[in-house]
Amino acid sequence: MMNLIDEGGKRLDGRSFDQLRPFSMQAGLLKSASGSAYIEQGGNKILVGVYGPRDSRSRYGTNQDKAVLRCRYHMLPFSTEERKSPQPSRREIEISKVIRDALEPALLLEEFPRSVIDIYIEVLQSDGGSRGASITAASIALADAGIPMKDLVSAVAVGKVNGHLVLDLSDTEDKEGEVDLPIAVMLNSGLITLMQMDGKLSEDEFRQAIDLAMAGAKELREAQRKALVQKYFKEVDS
Amino acid sequence: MMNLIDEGGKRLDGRSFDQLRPFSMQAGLLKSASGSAYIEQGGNKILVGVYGPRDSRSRYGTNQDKAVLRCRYHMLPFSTEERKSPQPSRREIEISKVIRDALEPALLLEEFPRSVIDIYIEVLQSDGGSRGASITAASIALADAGIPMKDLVSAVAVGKVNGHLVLDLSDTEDKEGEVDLPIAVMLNSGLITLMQMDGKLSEDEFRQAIDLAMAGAKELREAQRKALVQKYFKEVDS
Amino acid sequence: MMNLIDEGGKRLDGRSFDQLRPFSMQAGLLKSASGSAYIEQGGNKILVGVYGPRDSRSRYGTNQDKAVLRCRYHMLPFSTEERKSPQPSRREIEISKVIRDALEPALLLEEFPRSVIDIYIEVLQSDGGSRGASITAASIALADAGIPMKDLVSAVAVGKVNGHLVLDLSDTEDKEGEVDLPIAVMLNSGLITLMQMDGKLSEDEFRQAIDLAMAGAKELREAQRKALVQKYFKEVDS
Amino acid sequence: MKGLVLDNLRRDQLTDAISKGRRLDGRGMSEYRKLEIRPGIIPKAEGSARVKLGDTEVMAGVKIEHGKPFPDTPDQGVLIINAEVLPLASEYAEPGPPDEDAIELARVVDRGIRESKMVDVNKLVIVPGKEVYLMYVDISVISTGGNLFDASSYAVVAALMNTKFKILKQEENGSVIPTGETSELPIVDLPVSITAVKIKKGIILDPDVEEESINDGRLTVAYDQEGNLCAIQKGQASGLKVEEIMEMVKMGKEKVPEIREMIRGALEKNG
Amino acid sequence: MKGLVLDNLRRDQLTDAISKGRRLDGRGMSEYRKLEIRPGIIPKAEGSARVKLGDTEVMAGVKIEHGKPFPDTPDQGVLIINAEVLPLASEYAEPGPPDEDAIELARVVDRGIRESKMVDVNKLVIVPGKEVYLMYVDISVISTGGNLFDASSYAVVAALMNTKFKILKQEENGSVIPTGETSELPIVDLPVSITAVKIKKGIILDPDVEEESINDGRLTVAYDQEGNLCAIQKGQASGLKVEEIMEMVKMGKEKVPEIREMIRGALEKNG
Amino acid sequence: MKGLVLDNLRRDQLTDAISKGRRLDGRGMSEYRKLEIRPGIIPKAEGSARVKLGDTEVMAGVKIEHGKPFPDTPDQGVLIINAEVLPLASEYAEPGPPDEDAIELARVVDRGIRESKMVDVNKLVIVPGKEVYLMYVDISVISTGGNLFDASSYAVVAALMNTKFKILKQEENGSVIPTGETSELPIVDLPVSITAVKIKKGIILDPDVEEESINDGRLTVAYDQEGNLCAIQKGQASGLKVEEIMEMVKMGKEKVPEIREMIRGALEKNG
Repeated sequence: MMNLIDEGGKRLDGRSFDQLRPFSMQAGLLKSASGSAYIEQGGNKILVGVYGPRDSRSRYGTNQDKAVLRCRYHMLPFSTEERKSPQPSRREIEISKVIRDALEPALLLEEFPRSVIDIYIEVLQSDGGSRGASITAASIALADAGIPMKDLVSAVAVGKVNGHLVLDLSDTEDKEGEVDLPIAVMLNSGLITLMQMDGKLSEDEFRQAIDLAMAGAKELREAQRKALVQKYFKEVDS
Repeated sequence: MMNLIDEGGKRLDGRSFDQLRPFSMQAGLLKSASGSAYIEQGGNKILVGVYGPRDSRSRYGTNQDKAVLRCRYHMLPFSTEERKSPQPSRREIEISKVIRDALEPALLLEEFPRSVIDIYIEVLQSDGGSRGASITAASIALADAGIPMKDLVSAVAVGKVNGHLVLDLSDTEDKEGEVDLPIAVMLNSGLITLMQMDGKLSEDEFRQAIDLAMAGAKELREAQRKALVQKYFKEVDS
Repeated sequence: MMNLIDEGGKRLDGRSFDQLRPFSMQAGLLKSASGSAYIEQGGNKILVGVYGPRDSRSRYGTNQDKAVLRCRYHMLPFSTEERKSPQPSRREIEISKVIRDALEPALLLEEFPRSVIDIYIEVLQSDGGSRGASITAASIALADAGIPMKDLVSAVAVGKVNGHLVLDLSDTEDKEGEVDLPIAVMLNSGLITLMQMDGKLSEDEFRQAIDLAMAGAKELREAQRKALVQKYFKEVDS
Repeated sequence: MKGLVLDNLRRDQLTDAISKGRRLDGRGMSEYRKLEIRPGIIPKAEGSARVKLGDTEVMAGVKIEHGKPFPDTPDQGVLIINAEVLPLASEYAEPGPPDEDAIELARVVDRGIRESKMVDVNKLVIVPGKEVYLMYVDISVISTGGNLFDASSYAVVAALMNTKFKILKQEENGSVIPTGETSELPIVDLPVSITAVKIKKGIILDPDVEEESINDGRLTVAYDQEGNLCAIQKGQASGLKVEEIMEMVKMGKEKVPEIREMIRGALEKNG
Repeated sequence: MKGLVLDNLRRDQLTDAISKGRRLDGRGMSEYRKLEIRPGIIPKAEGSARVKLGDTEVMAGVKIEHGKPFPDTPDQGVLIINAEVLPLASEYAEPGPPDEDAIELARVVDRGIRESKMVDVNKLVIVPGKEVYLMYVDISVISTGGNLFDASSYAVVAALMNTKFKILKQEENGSVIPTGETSELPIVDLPVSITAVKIKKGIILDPDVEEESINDGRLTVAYDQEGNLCAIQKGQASGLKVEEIMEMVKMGKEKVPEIREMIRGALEKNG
Repeated sequence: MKGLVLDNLRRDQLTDAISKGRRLDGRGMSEYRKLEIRPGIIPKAEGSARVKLGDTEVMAGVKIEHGKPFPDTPDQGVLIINAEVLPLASEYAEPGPPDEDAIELARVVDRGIRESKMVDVNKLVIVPGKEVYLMYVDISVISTGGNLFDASSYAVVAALMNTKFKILKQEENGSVIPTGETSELPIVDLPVSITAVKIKKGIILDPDVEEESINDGRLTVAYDQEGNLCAIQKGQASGLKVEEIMEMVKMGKEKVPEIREMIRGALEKNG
């Protein structure tokens, strides 16, 4: 097992167990999209564009009662250690689905029957926790697009590393550690909209891990809010 | 040349030249399908589901005068000696077509204009003669779906093995023998609806081979009828 | 550098710098196409069929104001030194596009709104300059189809070989030479509708190269006209 | 995903019953439908099993081949799990390559097996770094009657436990040939997948197709032999409260021994 | 397959004539349309031929490469036949990968060649088990005027007979290089494909596109040099009686020598 | 290509201005929009750059791998350029494999780089004929605001100049491993792509998305360091007169030094 925690209880990058990686978020940088956001979190660099609500072009995906939400999580070929082939991988297809399911509960899709909302997530550079950062950013982009929402969705992974529960796994901690547990949550209602886990946890550890994630999500949510406010004032000022 | 016939005139699996492999057939085991059937014949294990007549979803395939018959012959990845790749092979595409052509003459498709009937053939385990067994089973499934038919279609292969004409080739006889000649027939009218051949036969041998196939088909047809009756009484009883 | 010009100023195949390869053209040899043409130029053997104007089948490609022009440049698997895989290569896709753009300016597409014209180019055997020969032939096929045109489009490549500008590159000259510069032109108006270049030319050389191409195009245009006349008289005679 | 849409009456009946702690088919909240596991039904495959769980029916087959290991795990055998929903499995199924639902199914089952460390992949090496065993596991869904995740997981677990394969060795000239002996897979755990759904405020295990169509949140958890959680997948576009999740985990954990015994029993009966 | 639909008048004229033992274009029941075979028209290909049969036109090209043999036939060269109907071949054709008709066409032609043992694949080995010749034969349909099976088969047979390829050898370091010599393929038979269709009660050979559109059953038979049947494909969603099949086989067998002579003649004129 | 369609009023304003030698955004006929080049923004990639040209935004990334050379250039490294227009780049973009526009984009950028001989591929060999460096260059279009060809070309040029990669060697046993040292690419030229369009009778450089939508002919020319033209692509279904082409070439040539300095400057600031 690789040594990921030093004697002073610090992680490889100097963080404490409950500390997030450095992050920054911006809203509204794409001109042609209805809404957009950019996030950096650790080595992740992720751009999200939202288009819609717009008329559904294909009859296949139309719903008479609400907008259809579509989501594509996509890694650029140069975003990974080894060049990623441009065809969508099974991993990307699954992540696209769980991200869509994590975001939909926050949206009032009933207000836009027969239309479609597209979320395009482009991972420019990937690091551990890219699905969480994608959700956090997509949430900003949806708000930026003016789509009515019950709450923002904030997401982060908790993991187990050398036996310790730690917040916001880096790539190395994800690969060399024991557990990866990404969680997305709407903090107002406390509803968890994404949860996946790889690796072994006891029931007690699992319960603690959720609490750790909640604390991290709270911090991220504050930054999401700030990014939206900043965008708003920029628009008012200009 | 591999020795496929012993001194006593018996085949590797102990059969005489004109003997079918052990077989069993069942009708109506899939709950959601309009009709279904399961056949085992030698090592073949084949499941057939029929859906329809139902509204044609695509305009492309619609016919104003009769139902469109579609057929997919598909081998499960673990049905063969070497794992079969999930993409449809050219062999599967050709067999799907000849099976469809073998079954259509038995159906009164004119009664269902603008609709489509789907035949899904799943080879769970493959052995020699899987296309014949597929036709025999699909025929039961179509009858089970209540689609009006002129006759059942019964199918079996004849082959030439170490110079002898034999009925119902096993996998080894197919691969090591000289000729494979699958035939499908509607016995009431004597109309042959499928015939393919690989390997060399004289005109006389060919004529004899057809007679051998006819005898085999008769036996299979009796079993098809029984499977349908059994299903009927099960329904009446329950 | 390979020696492509001999001491007497002749090219490998005995041509002078400004000489076209032997060529022949025929109009109207496909029975079912609206128009067709066949060209041989050097080792190129190219068949073109035009279908249309006909009703657009897909709504996607329909234009309310004019006919949609579609073009496929396709090499047969045995047309090249190494067998060409049947899937369309990126090169074929790009060439299809530039050929379409080279032909469209000559056509009065406004006369056929909501319809589609298909140009199918089949390279039976390829040699240097196949895109030029394709345009020259497609132009004949479009005229043969009776589609109203402002002018024929005539095309040929100029190149630089051992430091000399030469007309109508052969395969070897294309591969071993320094520059390939295919040009398509409507000679009546002097409008250049296709121009691509690989390799280095000074501004002056570039200007001279265009003149050389123009001279070659003139010769080809005369042959295009003859092929159409010949077809016309054949029809009148028969 | 296209699928069943219940009418309002039926929906209300179902939710009413569940709110009173009952289910319309008479099952208890934690009760599974009838589970039948038949291992070894495809003799041509190195391992196989057919699982019926109520109206749901799934087959899994294992084919063992050999080839290069993944670069980052040069000393481990390779496990590859695929899933397809056969077009005869329901009126909504269609032929074609796996869609996102089939891909998710394969990946969730895969994680349960992989993270439990059920198969000791370190023992599936022929020549370290060069030649290892490749385990291709294919899931074929024959009937979609609800709770595909659990049924598929049981089928794969049973098929792996049922697997017998030819031991291979590499010759001096590089070619890989059978030694003539066969072996079972090195099985070191027996993970059990349990799926719970919330319907209004009630939580039930093993949803059937109707229950699944109206669920307000799904959680699939795989448990290893020591009672650890080893893989989780939340499903459905909906939210779950922490207490609900913990309740689901608890109900699942209590259910595991019963299911594990059924899988073991089926294998022993067969073996 | 989308294609020609005849109007009723024309249909009746055709069937009436055939019921009286005549065909509208004046041909006898067993008579083929004008057959032109031009081998060697694609010098870049190792072998090639263009065949016109009435309005039907087909090209076949042979490319010879080298590579590994199939595992189950380590000491044989490899024959791979593909077919595509070019989109300019008819108003119903469309660009795209081969559909089921093109796939059937390739496979039926393939079986006639392969089962007749026309090419002695045992002689197409460079290093047994390691390197063999790969024969890629591609059929390109230029005009669909009826009876594609026979026209394509003749084109492939002529292209194979016309093939000249570079003899290869393997060097000590493993690379495969030309010896500098060329060779023809080891041709040991000359199979002939004959297609018959039933229209009402009449049987005719070599149907044109109109006859094909109203046929009540098609049978394509390949015959080897000794008069054996070596490959059969029944086509069309319809049934044939045993007597009808035997009649078709007989008419075909009688026709074979004439066609075989035409193919041979075309090759000799060219060679 | 689906895209912007201007209304007649706007179209007339644009063409009127250009006929008077002006542009609506105040630019001169040869003037480029604001150009920002940020190299090295994807540290995980061996090389990268992000380019903004007005509203157009493009990223390029370089990944260096190793593998076999192409058979016809056994002693050269391999350059492979791909492009995709991300679906977030405009309301007309859609997810999926590259369409003809993206393929053309990649190939035109490729020719400019390749024909200028910017990278000395003869130096990118590990073992001649066996192992060479493979340069995968991927263009990702983030915003389509006109003149994608130039913006993409600058991004690729900057990314290649920014590239640092691990030097590899082949061990005796055949495996390829890093030596521990890194290197820049052997850059020997700095090609500059200039795109001109004709609108009515006016010629302008660097069209924005509106200008592009009404252009009557486009010409993209890449120039090497010595002022030679090294790649050309005419675009648009329209014709250009020889004089117009020569005018475009001249305007381009005059513009080149300014752009080249900007690229160099961006790299130096970063390096």
